[in-house]
Amino acid sequence: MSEVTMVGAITMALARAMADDERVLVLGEDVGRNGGVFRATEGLLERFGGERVMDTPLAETVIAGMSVGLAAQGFRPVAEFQFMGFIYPALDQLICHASRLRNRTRGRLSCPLVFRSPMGAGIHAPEHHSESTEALFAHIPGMRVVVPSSPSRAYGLLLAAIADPDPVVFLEPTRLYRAHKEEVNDNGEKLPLDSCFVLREGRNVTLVAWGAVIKETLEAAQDLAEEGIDAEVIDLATVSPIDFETILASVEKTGRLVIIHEAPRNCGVGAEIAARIAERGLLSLQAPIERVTAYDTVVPLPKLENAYMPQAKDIVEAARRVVTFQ
Amino acid sequence: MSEVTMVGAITMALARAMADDERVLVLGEDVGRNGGVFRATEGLLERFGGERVMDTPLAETVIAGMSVGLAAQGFRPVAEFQFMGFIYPALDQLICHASRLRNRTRGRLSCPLVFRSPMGAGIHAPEHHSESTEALFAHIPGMRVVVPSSPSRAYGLLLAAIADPDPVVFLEPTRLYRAHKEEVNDNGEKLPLDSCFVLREGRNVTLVAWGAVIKETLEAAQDLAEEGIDAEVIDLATVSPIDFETILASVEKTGRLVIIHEAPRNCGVGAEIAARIAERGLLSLQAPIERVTAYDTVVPLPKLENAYMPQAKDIVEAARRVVTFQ
Amino acid sequence: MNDNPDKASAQARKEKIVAEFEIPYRQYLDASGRLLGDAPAFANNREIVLPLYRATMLTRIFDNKAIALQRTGQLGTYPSCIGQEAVGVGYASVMTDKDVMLTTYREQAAQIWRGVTLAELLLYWGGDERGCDYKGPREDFPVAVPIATQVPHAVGVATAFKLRHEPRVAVCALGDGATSKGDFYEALNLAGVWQLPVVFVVINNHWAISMPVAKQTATKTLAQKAIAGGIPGIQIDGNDVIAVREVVGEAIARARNGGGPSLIEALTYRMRDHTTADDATRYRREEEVSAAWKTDPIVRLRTYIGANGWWSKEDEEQLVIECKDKVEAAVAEYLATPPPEPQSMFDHLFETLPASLEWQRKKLAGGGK
Amino acid sequence: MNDNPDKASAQARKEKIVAEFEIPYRQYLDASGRLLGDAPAFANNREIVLPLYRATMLTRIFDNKAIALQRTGQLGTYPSCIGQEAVGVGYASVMTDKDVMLTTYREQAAQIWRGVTLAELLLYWGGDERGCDYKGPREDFPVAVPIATQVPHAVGVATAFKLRHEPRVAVCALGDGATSKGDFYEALNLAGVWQLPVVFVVINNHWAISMPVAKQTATKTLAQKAIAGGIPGIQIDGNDVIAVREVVGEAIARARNGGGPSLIEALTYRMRDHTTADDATRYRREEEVSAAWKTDPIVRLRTYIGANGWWSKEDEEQLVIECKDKVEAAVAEYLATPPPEPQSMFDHLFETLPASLEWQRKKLAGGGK
Ligand SMILES: Cc1ncc(C[n+]2csc(CCOP(=O)(O)OP(=O)(O)O)c2C)c(N)n1
Ligand SMILES: Cc1ncc(C[n+]2csc(CCOP(=O)(O)OP(=O)(O)O)c2C)c(N)n1
Ligand SMILES: [Mg+2]
Ligand SMILES: [Mg+2]
Repeated sequence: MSEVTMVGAITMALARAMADDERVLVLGEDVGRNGGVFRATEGLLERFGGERVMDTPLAETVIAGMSVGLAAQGFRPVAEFQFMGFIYPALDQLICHASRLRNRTRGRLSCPLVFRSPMGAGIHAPEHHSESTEALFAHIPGMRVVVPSSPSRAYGLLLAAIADPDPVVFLEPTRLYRAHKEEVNDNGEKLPLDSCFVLREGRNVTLVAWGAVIKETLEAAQDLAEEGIDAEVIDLATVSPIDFETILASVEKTGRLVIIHEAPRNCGVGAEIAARIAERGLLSLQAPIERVTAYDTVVPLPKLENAYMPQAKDIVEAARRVVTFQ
Repeated sequence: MSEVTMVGAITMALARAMADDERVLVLGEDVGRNGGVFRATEGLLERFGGERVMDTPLAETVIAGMSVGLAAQGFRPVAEFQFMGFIYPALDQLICHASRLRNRTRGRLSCPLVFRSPMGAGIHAPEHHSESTEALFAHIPGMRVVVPSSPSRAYGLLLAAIADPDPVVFLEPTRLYRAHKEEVNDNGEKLPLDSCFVLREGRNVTLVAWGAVIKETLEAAQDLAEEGIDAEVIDLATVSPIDFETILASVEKTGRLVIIHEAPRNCGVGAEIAARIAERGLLSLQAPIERVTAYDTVVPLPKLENAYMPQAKDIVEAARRVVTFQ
Repeated sequence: MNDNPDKASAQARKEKIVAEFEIPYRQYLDASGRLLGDAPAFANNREIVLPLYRATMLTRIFDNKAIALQRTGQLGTYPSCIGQEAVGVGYASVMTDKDVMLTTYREQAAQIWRGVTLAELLLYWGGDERGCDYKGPREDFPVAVPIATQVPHAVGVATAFKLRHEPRVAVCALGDGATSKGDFYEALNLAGVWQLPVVFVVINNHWAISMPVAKQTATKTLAQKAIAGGIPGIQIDGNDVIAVREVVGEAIARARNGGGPSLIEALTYRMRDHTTADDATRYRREEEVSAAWKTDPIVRLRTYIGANGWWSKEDEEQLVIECKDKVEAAVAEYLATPPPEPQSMFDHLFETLPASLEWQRKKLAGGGK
Repeated sequence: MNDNPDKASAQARKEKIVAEFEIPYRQYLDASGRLLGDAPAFANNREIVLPLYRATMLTRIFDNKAIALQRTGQLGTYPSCIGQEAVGVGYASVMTDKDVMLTTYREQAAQIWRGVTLAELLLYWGGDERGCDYKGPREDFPVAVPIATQVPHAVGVATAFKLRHEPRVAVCALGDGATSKGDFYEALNLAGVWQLPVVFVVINNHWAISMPVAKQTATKTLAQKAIAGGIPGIQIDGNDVIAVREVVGEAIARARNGGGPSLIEALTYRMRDHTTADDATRYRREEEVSAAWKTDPIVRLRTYIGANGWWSKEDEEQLVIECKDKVEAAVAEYLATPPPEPQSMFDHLFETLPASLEWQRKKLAGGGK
């Protein structure tokens, strides 16, 4: 057991996966000697060598496309995209090939790859370094989208993503990379994909969130507790496909739902959760659903990023409204 | 007045816009001599010349990026992407630049461009020619997404899109291109963006749809009428931003909502509409919301595309369920 | 056209030159079917040449049949490779079973040589994914419809070979239009800097739907695009199956032996419409097409093998009958294949369908939604 | 390295050569500050050369100050152009106000010459969009952070100039790493085939964060990538402001007069960390950096103007004081600028905010959600 940050846990998971399975490769820009701009791949080159930790030219389209080729050949490429604002050139390969190769060939070829990328605002970074566009990926059939929110979940989910026989987009909230340390046992144990994590049980209101805002959501739950509002906090974790049964069961218990995400509101993943409740959980709803999200604007430069991101008090207010709703 | 198909109305609108505003340019692959693979730009080269109707090399990234440059310089580029399956290389420019240039420069530069692309299945086309991924575009702040569903709406909405000072992605259902003819008056009159069209008034259930499935939705409304179910049919038309007030008013009247789209269900635009009702229209809902959509699979090749696309009877059954719901 | 644009001025200024390049060209069998000097030895080996001829013929007859099937509503949109058969047959003939082919949608000639069955091709173009489950070349990629997107896959496959120290080569076919796309260039550059075992065969059939090459790029050749990736580039007569086999053979051998990637531009011509959905008379002149027919790779090769006394009128009639029989048998198999079950849409979406999607599969199996 | 890889073999085989290319190199002021033969006339014109020197100095002092501000938490992540000033100053000095510049994030030298104010630069790097509302060059593009994405914009701007028959040129700066991206190549190819009035200045500072050029591409030069677009390519000493001004000047003049696009590779060196968030000691040797300092464009130019008797110790001290005053004034203006109003996020999202978003703007104005 050792105390690690989330980025440390990610490095630990990468090293573990590479040690346990020689098909696992790490590639991307500056992932070698430099250990990645966030140091997520630190030490891997030294330990596993240049044939398994590959610095690529600055070319996201070919990083994505060559990963498809490597995966079809039986490797397990884990490609790092330096920031989420730079992963868009990879969308074409994800949509047209990575997510379809197995289906297109009726299982003859498959695409067990992982695309890792930092996500989210809150670190006073330059333009394009603060994106939360997980909804774009979640809408693509044939692949998974995973967002960890703690060192231990990052460790177990990344191991599961790498072991998964299908494509996984693994989005890492930069704001949490070094937010806190946690005991993580480097035992190679995976956490299940396609399932939520109930971080806090509660009777009065269900708070569903993922990624960096899990932090604010847990703070909000604390504050609410002091007001006597008992909030259940669910970390969606696998953003697509959604483990809806867990959410539904919680809403059937609490009758109230607040969804929190850092992405813009319109057509965000929160909408899908709300829609499913409106389809299958309507009768258990005792109040309108609320979404606490970023605004439908471009992520502002650092001077305004705090005004842009959902804050704990926004979550508290929303929860209060749904709980006190008559 | 003349009877035209939807693709004919689109050609008419392009010609009208080019005649009325010399800043309007048409560019893309095979849009010149060939008149576009669907003939949407037929006759424009002959009439407006090669400086305003530009055949580009086969390179979607630069088609998108050069359009940003042209727009920033005061032109009104209307770029055609040959099929929606080939527009993905343009996403990077749409997300990072077209939708942000005005905001980034505080209005110093802007991006009045239109990206046109055929969309949807149902014409027995090869792979990648049957996509309905409007949700990917709808989630991007700072731009509009418009989907016409009749010759006259295509004409008026395309004129509005071209005249609009901000980026518009204009998606044209191929299944409707030649589905039927309609009297369209080539008078240069725009239709409003950001607003729905109520195609049929009704008291018992609200059917919201857009694009090709408007056809099945209207058929369903007919069938429902024969059963004594009076359906209101709303064409969303501008998929983003959504004219929610019109939908809300309708649902407050009918108390029942069925959303129909050809795109995969998960994180589709239908989810956003359902979510907003669950937030602001919950109390007027007398039944769970239903979504009639394609499956969360890759669009199958032609042999199975009919099984994949929503059919009128699926809409009828969903409407019946919500209307008879106790 | 802009070959060495600065050369004159540079020399005038006696400028220091830091890099020089040249693009060679090769042809062995001219348009009239005459073998030119220094042709490779195999050109005189009927055991090697006749199978090449048979393969081009089978492909031609298959293509014509496929077009007929589409016209009669029995096949989907179809892109024939009529006129380009020598390219596909030529490069496929120097690949081993262990090599991997990645291509666009117009490489039936190579696919058939590689062992993709005619029935599989018909299934795919008839709108059935099962047509991509090749029983023959299990590792070959299915055709990539989005232009140039297979080129990055090819460098990935080549990287796999290199990492495993396997003597295998990835052969990637792409069109002239595809050379305008960034994917092609990014892959080319990666292949160069990692010295990957990959061969890029650029099939310059002079048209990208309605775009002639001259409107696609200002370069005098497409072969010179290799210079931007720091790899060898060469142009050949793509209707000369001897040149294709020889030059691609050299490139594959070099790649196999650690000599790195190369790019070969094969000059040929798209004799027919882009696909059955296209009408080429809208944008290209009939004279150009009829002139191109004079360079037909099949006629050329037939003249050659005939002149060598390897091929009689009877052989020809015999071959045509054989090919037609093969094609008809495939058509029968194709037409007799029942359509896939609707719920098969979910069978290979993931290795194991996520529980949350089970209800969709069930609903589809039940029919309707 | 792969220059003319096939040449030897080709000549051996007496192969037909269908295209030849060469990449020239130019330098006028060597590292020791000595002017070489056939230098352009303006090199002897103090009225032209001294402003170039002043500009490099102002940029250097501004960069150092910006780094200091970041270190003390008063500025965001900052990418200095220390060591590369001669490139930016050189090409900007031959642009007219009507020309348009498109660039990456490391072109302060050119931006300052173009009239972007120091306060605007600080605002932008301090995290405030208002820093991109340049009061000076209204049509210049804001810096593009996603690598190479400005190159397609540049060909669009150049197309606009060509369509309007305006004698204007788009100048696009990009880095060595950017040349690996498909966007760059697609734009290059389009510029070539449409013969657009655009000049691509590839700033080869030898590093892309931790990637040396040798790991970025196998090409001997970056200039040769122009060959793939069918346009002229030339390599120059980017720390020689005389060469930059002369060669870019020729290219701009050619483009302005309908002579089409060209690409110039300027050899320079990134003296400092990639940005203030980077630690270059992790991946490059100190000896390499100290060696590079010997080629410092500012020292070189100072030696030259000093040797010409155009520049005294007093002039130097005077200039440094002037620059520091300018920078301090800008810093004061920047620090005194109140942050933008939260709801200003919505002010320029669209020309007119859609009614459906009004509530969000109001909520933000009210604070909280
Ligand atoms: C990315 C992309 N854009 C557009 C298309 C539509 N399209 C299909 S084939 C084609 C022309 C391809 O020309 P070329 O590469 O020369 O291959 P050829 O058809 O001549 O074999 C185009 C534009 C596509 N398939 N993919
Ligand atoms: C598309 C994209 N991918 C990755 C990045 C992250 N990144 C920022 S700068 C940089 C290196 C750029 O190198 P180069 O083009 O040589 O410019 P330089 O920094 O040397 O001026 C990278 C990889 C980015 N900004 N954009
Ligand atoms: Mg072609
Ligand atoms: Mg660099």
